[in-house]
Amino acid sequence: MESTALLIAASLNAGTVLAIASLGLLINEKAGIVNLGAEGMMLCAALAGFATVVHTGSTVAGFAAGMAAGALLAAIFGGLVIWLNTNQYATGLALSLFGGGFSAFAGTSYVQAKLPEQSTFAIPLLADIPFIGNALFRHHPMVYVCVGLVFGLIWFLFRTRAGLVLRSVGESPESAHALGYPVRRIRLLAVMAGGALCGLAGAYVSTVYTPLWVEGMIAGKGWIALALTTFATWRPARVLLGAYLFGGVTMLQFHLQGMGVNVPSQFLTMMPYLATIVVLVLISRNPTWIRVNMPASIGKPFYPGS
Amino acid sequence: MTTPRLQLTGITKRYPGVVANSNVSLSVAPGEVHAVLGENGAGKSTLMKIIYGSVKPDEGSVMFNGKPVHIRNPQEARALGISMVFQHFSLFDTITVAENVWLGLDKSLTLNEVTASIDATAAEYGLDIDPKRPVHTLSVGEMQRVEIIRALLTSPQLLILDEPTSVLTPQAVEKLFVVLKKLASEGCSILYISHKLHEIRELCTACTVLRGGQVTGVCNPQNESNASLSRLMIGAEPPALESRELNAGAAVLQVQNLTLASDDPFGTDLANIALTVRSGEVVGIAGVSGNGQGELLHALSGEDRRAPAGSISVLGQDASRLPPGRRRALGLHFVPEERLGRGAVPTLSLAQNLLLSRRDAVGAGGWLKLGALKAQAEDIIARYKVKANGPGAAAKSLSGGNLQKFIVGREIEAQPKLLIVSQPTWGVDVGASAQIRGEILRLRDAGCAVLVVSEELDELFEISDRLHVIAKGRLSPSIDRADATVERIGEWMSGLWDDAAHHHKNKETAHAAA
Amino acid sequence: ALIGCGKKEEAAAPAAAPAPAPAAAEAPKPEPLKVAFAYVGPVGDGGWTFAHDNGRKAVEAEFGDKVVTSFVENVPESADAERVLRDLAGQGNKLIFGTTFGYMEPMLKVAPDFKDVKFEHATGYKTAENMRTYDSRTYEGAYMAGVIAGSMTKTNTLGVVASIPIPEVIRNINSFTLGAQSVNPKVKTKVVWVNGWFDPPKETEAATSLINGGADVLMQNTDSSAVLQTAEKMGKRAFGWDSDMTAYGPKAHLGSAVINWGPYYIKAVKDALEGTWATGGVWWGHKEGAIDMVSIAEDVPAETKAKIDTIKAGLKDGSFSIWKGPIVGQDGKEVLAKDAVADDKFLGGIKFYVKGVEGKLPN
Amino acid sequence: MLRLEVRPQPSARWGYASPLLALAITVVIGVILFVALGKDPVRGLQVFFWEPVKSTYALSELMVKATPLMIIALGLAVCFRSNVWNIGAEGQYLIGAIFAAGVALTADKTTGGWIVPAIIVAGVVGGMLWAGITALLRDRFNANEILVSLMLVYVAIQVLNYLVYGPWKDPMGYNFPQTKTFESVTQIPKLMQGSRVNVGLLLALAGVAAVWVFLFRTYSGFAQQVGGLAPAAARYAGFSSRKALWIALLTSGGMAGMAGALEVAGPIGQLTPYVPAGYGFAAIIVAFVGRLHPVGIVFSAILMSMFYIGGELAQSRLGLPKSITGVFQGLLLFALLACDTLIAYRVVWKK
Ligand SMILES: Nc1ncnc2c1ncn2[C@@H]1O[C@H](COP(=O)(O)OP(=O)(O)OP(=O)(O)O)[C@@H](O)[C@H]1O
Ligand SMILES: Nc1ncnc2c1ncn2[C@@H]1O[C@H](COP(=O)(O)OP(=O)(O)OP(=O)(O)O)[C@@H](O)[C@H]1O
Ligand SMILES: [Mg+2]
Ligand SMILES: [Mg+2]
Repeated sequence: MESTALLIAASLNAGTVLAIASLGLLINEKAGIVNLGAEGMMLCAALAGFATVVHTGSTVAGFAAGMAAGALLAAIFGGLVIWLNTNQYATGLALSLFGGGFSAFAGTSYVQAKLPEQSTFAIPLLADIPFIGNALFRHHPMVYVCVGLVFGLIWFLFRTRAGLVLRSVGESPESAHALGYPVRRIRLLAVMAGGALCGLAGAYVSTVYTPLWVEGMIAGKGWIALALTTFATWRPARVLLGAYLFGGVTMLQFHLQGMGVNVPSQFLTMMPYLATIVVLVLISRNPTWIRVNMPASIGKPFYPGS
Repeated sequence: MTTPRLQLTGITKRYPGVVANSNVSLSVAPGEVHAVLGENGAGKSTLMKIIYGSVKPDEGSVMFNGKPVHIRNPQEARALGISMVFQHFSLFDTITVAENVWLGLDKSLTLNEVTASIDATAAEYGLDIDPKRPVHTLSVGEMQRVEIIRALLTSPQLLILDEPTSVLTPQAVEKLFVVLKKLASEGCSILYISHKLHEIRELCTACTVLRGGQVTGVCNPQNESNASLSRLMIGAEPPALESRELNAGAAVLQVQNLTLASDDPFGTDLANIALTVRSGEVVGIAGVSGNGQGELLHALSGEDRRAPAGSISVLGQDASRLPPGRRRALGLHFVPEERLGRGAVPTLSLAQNLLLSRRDAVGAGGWLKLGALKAQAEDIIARYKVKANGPGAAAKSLSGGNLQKFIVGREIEAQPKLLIVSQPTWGVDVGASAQIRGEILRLRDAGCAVLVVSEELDELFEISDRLHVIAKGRLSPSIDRADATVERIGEWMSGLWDDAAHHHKNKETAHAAA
Repeated sequence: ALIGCGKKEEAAAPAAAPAPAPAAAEAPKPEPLKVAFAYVGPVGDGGWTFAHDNGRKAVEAEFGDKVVTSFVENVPESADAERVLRDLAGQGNKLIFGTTFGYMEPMLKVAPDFKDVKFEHATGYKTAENMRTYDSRTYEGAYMAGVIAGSMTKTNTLGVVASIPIPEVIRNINSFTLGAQSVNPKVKTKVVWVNGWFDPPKETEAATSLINGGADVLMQNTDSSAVLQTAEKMGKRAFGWDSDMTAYGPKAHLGSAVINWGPYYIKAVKDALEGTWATGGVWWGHKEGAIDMVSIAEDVPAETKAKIDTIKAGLKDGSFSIWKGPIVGQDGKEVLAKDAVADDKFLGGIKFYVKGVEGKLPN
Repeated sequence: MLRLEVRPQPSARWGYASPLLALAITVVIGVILFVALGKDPVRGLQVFFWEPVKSTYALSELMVKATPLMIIALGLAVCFRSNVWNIGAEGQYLIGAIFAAGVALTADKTTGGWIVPAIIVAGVVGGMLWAGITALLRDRFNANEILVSLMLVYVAIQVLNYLVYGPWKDPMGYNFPQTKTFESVTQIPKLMQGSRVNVGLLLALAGVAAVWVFLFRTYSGFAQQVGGLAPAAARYAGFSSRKALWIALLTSGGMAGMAGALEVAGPIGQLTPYVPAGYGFAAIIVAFVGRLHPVGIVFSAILMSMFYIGGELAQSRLGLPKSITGVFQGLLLFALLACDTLIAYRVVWKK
């Protein structure tokens, strides 16, 4: 019973990393840009965040540094994709490769570095409720921030004019341009906001989730985050749900191993990926569903006046 | 003399390779409906975009209400009181009417306030629309209503309408004119762009004519004739087509019971289409775009192969499920409406683009005979007077009209038994239009069956022997050209032919005028 | 910690062709011995490769200018390994260490082409005329960790984050459990495999899941400090592995089972310098100074600390054997009869869990 | 302000100049990096651009590295030209390696030379099968091929792990996760004594020719690419997009699988958990840097391999970390993408 509560807690924690990054990518995609460089941005941000915490001792400063690093790399990507009209997929892949290499290169001296001690978290009173307390109320604040972010993003995208403008740019950049919206600047901002969130997720991994720095430590989370946006048909709440599910499946395999379930661990390790494929297939079968939710200009270049 | 609402002086705009506007001056008085007339590519849209701030002029000045202004973007234009309805809608499919309107307003209104004012304006001008509906569920006419409401809500002093009627039925055009005349009477100036002469003569009191980016005349259209306007516009009267006598033969294309759900969630479903095209005749399909033309053409060309078996036959062979290549083998050739991206691959050369529908230069085992391909392309370029930088020129480097000539040439040279053409002269200048229409008629006279789908009624009246109208995915009965009138076809465009059909039991030979 | 060859070596570097380099000429002042290391991970992993690199530094400290060392890190255990090893040999290195199992086959391919170069391969089992193997008895450290764990656990549930199910790791899990049972027969061990040596986020997740499953003392046979850090964060206890990891989790740290490659590397260099190098295989443990349990936490009971000292002494003089019967397998069958002492062949082929380890051994 | 202006015709001159400019930019940044790190930049450039080609042996190693990259990238070029975004070549490479290993493991002392072609065919089939899953899900369910092919990489890795940790583990291998080393008859024949270059290089070069002919001289190759350039035009012409999808994925999967087979039965000689070396991902970059052109891919594969080998050499020669390879590769691709803008646009100065 209590171990189930802990499994839930661990799943939420694991899902939070994915959700934050994926929400960032969702902002990008709502504006019509696919950034396959998530992994690279997260790695650089993980290093930037980690190094900042090592030097300042402040986790918050680490998060800020991670976000800045993510936004900076995203700005480079955005500059190429939005202003120079480079292929989004290729540019994203280049960013992944570069980010992975650069973070490893720049991070060599931080590999053994140690972070200052961190406190554990518990929400007074609530944390002591049996089962629920352990499952839901003993998390790092970022877990709750992430939930807040989802609601914030829903409000922003679907309740504010700015959100409407962002969506319209992703739906039809030509029309938005004709109405006088600075499409490229809006896209750049969206890409940078997305980069900042990926950066936040990366910094969370290196400073809280697995508090250390080693090269390649994001280990594919950026790619999963990318899959989650499609998985969630570009809906923030579903991104969160999907991320928790994915986190749950990831943790479940260790949990099952610990319980001595006799399945080769390789098959358990496969589970999250297979689950993603299955959900993608289920979701993609309904074209209307995709068409209504998917930003129509996604992945397509826009150059005003051409 | 009153201060003009808008005064343009010496506007010049150059694009690589073209001067879209050259030293254009124009003046619009308050409450005036001012036409800007010109053939395709004359520079009308460019001039309007300059006024609206979405294009920057290279030279020249703009005065609004007597004050010099530098309009840097559409927001500034709207702040000044200039509003525009674009030739190509600037609407967003997945969001609601109200949200679409909201995006075009700069005032700090809430969405609810916008919804309320849409309802109010709609009532005032008789532009019925539900603000809660997503745009993709609207018909094209309704979409334009959204555009107009959006413009009206900015309380404009100058309203620009870029070819608003190309998507409307004649009846809807009448309604629109009522709205525009009411607006003008309230003091709003209107810049009205069109190349339809009768509309301009009915609505406008002033007219600036553009040709090749230059002003070739200023006049009051009420005092002009179609011929004189046409002279201003193209420098000559359009060459008359010789109409020869009809010599229709056996049915080449037969469509019956064609019912097909669109594969685009936002598309139009086809219902029970029946159609026959015989050799040696041109059958036209009229209708406002978005009423199922796209779906029908996809089903006929084989781009959509889901048509029920037996619903489409070519020369007696069931073609409903054949791929395009096999239909071509049967003699069915097709000129699609989109030249770039569908009729031709933009980045490939003209020669390579031949391979889309022609296999003359494909050797054994699929080997490409590049020399033969090049020769074939050169031949079409020469015969159809295509202005291009040789067979190696990329399709996208050609102007619309020249590419259209190339594509039409490509299909005609295949010696089709059935030619299906969509919007043969859409966006093509007069000379080229005349040439293309002439080629189509020559083909007819040679015994080919021709089906033309067009939104231009004038064009259909000019080249068709019989006409159908498509509306909401259904096809009207056929009517002889001689019996068709603009009023009747216009009525049919709104889907109201069932009553009419009652009166004419024998639709092929009916002579009674409606 | 990065070193490179300066101009001096460059001049001396022979062509990188696979042809044997000219034999070192007898000169009044002998050329320094060039020693190279191929590492599987980054030197900064704080674990396996870090420990090897400490060994390399020990060699430099011991021999001063008589040797020049260099290393290549992050050499994948793929077709690249052969090229790197060949390049190192071609560079004039006369003693080359390959520090992971996966270099076995590549090294076997390269060795015959460089007869005058001595190859040393860690943890493998194949040898050649000029290639020998070495390893350390990591299970001694695991056993000592088990003793401490057994005396410290409150839930009687221990957890092991295991890398990949090779005999060494299985042996370590078993030894850890045996050590714990020697002081606390009720102890059970849960195992979670991460199928990799170095994947900190995954190690973290595995550790979290073990703790959630009730384990309150963790041991890991992976190469990062992630497990210790997770225990620290979740208020549980854990060990350092490969190197002293106290700093990564001062509160959680119970002790570090360290590997000290220095003594062996010094011996190997000496063999090469003095011409006494011969092929074979060595397996060094606490006795030779290769394995130790260090930085034991203050709150570990004195009697446990005393027991550890006894074990160390016993390992040193040979009076104590960890794998001494009776030892019962998971299925209850006796795998080692009473008073029988396992030989190295037995230890090398362990494919079972001892009683007290939960779950089924993968394959 | 600097502005981009569309050229009426893409510039052929910049088509050739852009890769050179991109390389120059990468080199300049590299030199700055070397100087910043206190390394001799001349020595640095030497390590990356001279040492990997300075001798026959070095060249042969360069080819060993370039061969799989070239083969995979050729397949990907066909794929990307068809607008099919297979980024799971790594998984197809792995399954190809597994299939090849499955055949190689059946060999014994008496097996004849036929086993080598059988191994290669098995690799091709394996890669096709794995890519076929992506094609099937895309075709039948419209599932995004980027994500599916990528997820399948992780699945393939676990399949490999399962086999080498489980059923295929060498019984004599002390439980280490690897198959037994293949019989020597399974070795892909070497091209010359003393080097590891094998007939894989010839297959790669034959592939270059074959892909070139297919893309630029055959009707089906033309049809294949129209789908990528203008899907509506392909539909109009009657070039089946489903067929193009399948051809694209099966070609790239098959080639990746072949690369996997050549690698396990070539330089590796057994199946280990370390077969996934990232070739499948690197080949994406190779394909792009090579402009999705078969001949371009030959050059870019060599260039990328120089970066790889240079990165290794930079460690033992200069004391630089290996990750510098990724930095340079990423920079090169960035620079190339940016420079390619000059093909379609010209930079003008406008107020
Ligand atoms: N962004 C652009 N870049 C390059 N050339 C352009 C651009 N926009 C317009 N042109 C060219 O400028 C000329 C005038 O175009 P414009 O759209 O103003 O014509 P128009 O009179 O509105 O024609 P239509 O009746 O087809 O709408 C054409 O030759 C067109 O090709
Ligand atoms: N323009 C043409 N003229 C004459 N024959 C043609 C033409 N185009 C294609 N064909 C022939 O028609 C047949 C079908 O061509 P098509 O390319 O449409 O088939 P396909 O796309 O392979 O069919 P499917 O879509 O069912 O796989 C082939 O035999 C082809 O040679
Ligand atoms: Mg226009
Ligand atoms: Mg077909």
